[in-house]
Amino acid sequence: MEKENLIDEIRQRFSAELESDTETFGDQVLVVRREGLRAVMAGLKGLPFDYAVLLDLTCVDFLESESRFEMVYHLYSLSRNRRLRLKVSLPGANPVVDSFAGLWKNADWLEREVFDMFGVAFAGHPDLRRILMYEGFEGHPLRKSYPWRKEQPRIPLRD
Amino acid sequence: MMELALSFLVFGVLSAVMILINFILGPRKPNPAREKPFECGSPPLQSGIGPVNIPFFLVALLFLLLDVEIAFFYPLALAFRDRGLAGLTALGGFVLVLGLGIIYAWKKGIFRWS
Amino acid sequence: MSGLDFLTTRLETALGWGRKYSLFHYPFITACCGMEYMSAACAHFDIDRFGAGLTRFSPRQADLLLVVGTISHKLAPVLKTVYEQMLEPKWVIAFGACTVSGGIYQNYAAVQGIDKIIPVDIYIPGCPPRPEMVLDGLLKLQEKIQKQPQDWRWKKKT
Amino acid sequence: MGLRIQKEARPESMLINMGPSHPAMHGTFRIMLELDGEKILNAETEIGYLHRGFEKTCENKTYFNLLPYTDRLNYVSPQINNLGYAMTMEKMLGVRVPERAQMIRVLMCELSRISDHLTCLAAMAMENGAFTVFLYMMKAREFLWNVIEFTTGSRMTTSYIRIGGVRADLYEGWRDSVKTAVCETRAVLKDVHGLLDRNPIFLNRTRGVGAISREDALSYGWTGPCLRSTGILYDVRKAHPYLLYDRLDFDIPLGDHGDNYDRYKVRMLEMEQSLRLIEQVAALIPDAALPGKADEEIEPAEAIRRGRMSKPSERIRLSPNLEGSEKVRYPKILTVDAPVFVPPKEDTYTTMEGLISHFLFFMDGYGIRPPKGDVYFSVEGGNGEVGFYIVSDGTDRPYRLHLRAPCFHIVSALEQLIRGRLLADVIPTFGSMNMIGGELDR
Repeated sequence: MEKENLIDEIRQRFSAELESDTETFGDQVLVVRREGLRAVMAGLKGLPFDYAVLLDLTCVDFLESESRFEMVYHLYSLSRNRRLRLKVSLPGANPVVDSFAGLWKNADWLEREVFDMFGVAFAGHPDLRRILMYEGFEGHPLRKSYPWRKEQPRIPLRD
Repeated sequence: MMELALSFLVFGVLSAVMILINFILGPRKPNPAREKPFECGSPPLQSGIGPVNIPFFLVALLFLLLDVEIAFFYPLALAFRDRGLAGLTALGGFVLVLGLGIIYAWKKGIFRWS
Repeated sequence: MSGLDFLTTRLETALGWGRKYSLFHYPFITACCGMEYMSAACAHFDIDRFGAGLTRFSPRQADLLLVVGTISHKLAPVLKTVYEQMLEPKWVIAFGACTVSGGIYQNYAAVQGIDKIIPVDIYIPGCPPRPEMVLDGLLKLQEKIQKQPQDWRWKKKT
Repeated sequence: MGLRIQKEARPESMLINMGPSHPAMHGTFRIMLELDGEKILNAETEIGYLHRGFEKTCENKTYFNLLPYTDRLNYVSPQINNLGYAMTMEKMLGVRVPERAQMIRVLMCELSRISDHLTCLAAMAMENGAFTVFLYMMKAREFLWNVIEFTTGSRMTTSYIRIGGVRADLYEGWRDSVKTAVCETRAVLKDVHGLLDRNPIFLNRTRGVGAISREDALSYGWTGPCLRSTGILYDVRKAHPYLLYDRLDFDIPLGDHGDNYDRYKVRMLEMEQSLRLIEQVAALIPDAALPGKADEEIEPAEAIRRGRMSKPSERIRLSPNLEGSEKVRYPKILTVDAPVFVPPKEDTYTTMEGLISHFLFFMDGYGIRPPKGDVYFSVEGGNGEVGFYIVSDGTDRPYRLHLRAPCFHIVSALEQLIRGRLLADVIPTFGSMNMIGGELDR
């Protein structure tokens, strides 16, 4: 399928869930509503579009804007050699989004990392724990509100 | 007779010194962490070691058996020149019996970890 | 100098000579300096020429702790445990800028220098230090071992 | 610690740590194993021991200053991370890189790729007992690092590939040192093929061990040599060609079972391809116009003094570490487009515009300020697709910089690969995945 009608196909199929689709610096970006995310993901992984690989999953913390967190998914379809970026904005209070550990197996660790770094909870995640930081660490370091050099030593340090 | 006693004396003292020198010259600084097992630096997951599996014992016994066998080769090799054919048959019998033991164990599959 | 003092000083120099040329090191490797440690330990720059070539991967058999690469706060207790489980007499080399002072990672995750966790004998700067700097650091440690008062079991603690 | 494995463990099985400080765990990876004798019943991995706050640090550094941090990500092939970051910024700024700089970049990245595969296979072979292979490969890597060191000044953490080009031109004797490096590496590869390819011990340890199916590999997001070992052809250099890879001919080796032996095999064949690439690029690169020995060279201080009246005509003797970025060779190695252009030192010393634009570039708040928006670009690294996702808000510091670390996805499949196998199979499986702490924990 040509690039254009692939996007039209997606736009027409998921018109309810899509908020907008733009193209920044040559990458195709779809902004999806939080409720319809699971349907869009399952649909994109399915056959007509065949986005079989979840390239990357990360989160950006826009401290100023009211919907503070924004999840960014990068999908890649091997057969069509196309990349796609999906964005979902989450409220700042207690950000929750569906977990895709069922669809892609690497989502398990990626989501644990986003939970560890941003505090975004993932509904339906098999084992949501910290992955990079240690148990006694309070707070989520990659949030803009966390100071850059605030160390929480795990054992008493000799000065 | 004399040089036998002399060699025992010299080598005995030498080996005693080499063994005990650590005990004599090693500094002693008791440290509680040293009693804990070394688990690559991370805290041990369970205290104490549970029951060890059977195949470990089998392999250990087999090793012990063959180690002793090798220990017997050494005096035989020393006295081999004047024993001639008789020495060879004694060694052959000894090795044959233990060789059968190993082949039996191999076929029974104690090395294959089910 | 009474006879006994003469003997003990001879014994100390002998001990110092023995200990400095038979350093078994425990490579506590974590990050990029590990690549430079590989070059320093391998054939081209050969650390074995100075008697420190034998790597022992258990603290029980090592007397030199070579801390190589960034130590993060999550790894700090591991480093402390390994250091305490080493037998006396033991020495520590801080290999690379991250172990000396936290290097370019001045943030919430990295320990700003491993002397905040364990006492360090020799600091090797560089990110990563060239293998020649590593060998130079090792020579300085050997000098230090030779000159420092040796410790042994029956020594009267002055 | 409420670890998952302690909760699920059966009372009579043995729980063991293959902890962070372990020779085969590259120092920063912990596997907790539940053993029944030698058989692994359950495994849990713990990472994060080398988490150094890369992404948080990048949010507080300017675009130009955070280049050295990208060296320390995959520190076995540092120049490929530099390339990934530099090309992401060039995509965002819309900057065109001169032809010669692109060729030098391909040469440097292929050298780094070979040293990455050499180090990975050396460590894997040593952990399986083949210490000779480790010494041979480290010797070969020294020759590769010689070329990199003479060009960039540092053996490993080079920060050589800058946004808009490269830092300095190649030095005079680079052709024959590349030639010696290539033939040394070929000799070592021939030896290692002889040592390991049909070695029964190595075959028993790796053939059929740690095999992964194609669906699982894709579901885990595998890329790079590990994915190609399962037979799926995906290489960013072919899928989305960048630099000169569409003009150079090289093929992509594929495995078939996706087990340790295939990962070893794919990496060995990929090194051959990289050597071919290096030879093609070395033939392509023309001999640079050397500045040549001018009759009279003056010191920078003298040039500044003379520069007050009129622009001095003599050449300025630059300090040795600026060698290769003289003015005459400058346009070939660094782009002249506005937002990333740093004037050559000769202009900075003598002309007013050079001084101002140089000062302006490095002043706080000015420098490189890409337009608002986010961009994702990826290159083919030693372990797979190294992708940079940068969100910029118009200031000179990235608002968010995320690295798509290939070995984060590869290592997340380790638990499934070793469950039910013997304890000794963990070492070759983990070795062939080439886990790099800096890239895994960022």
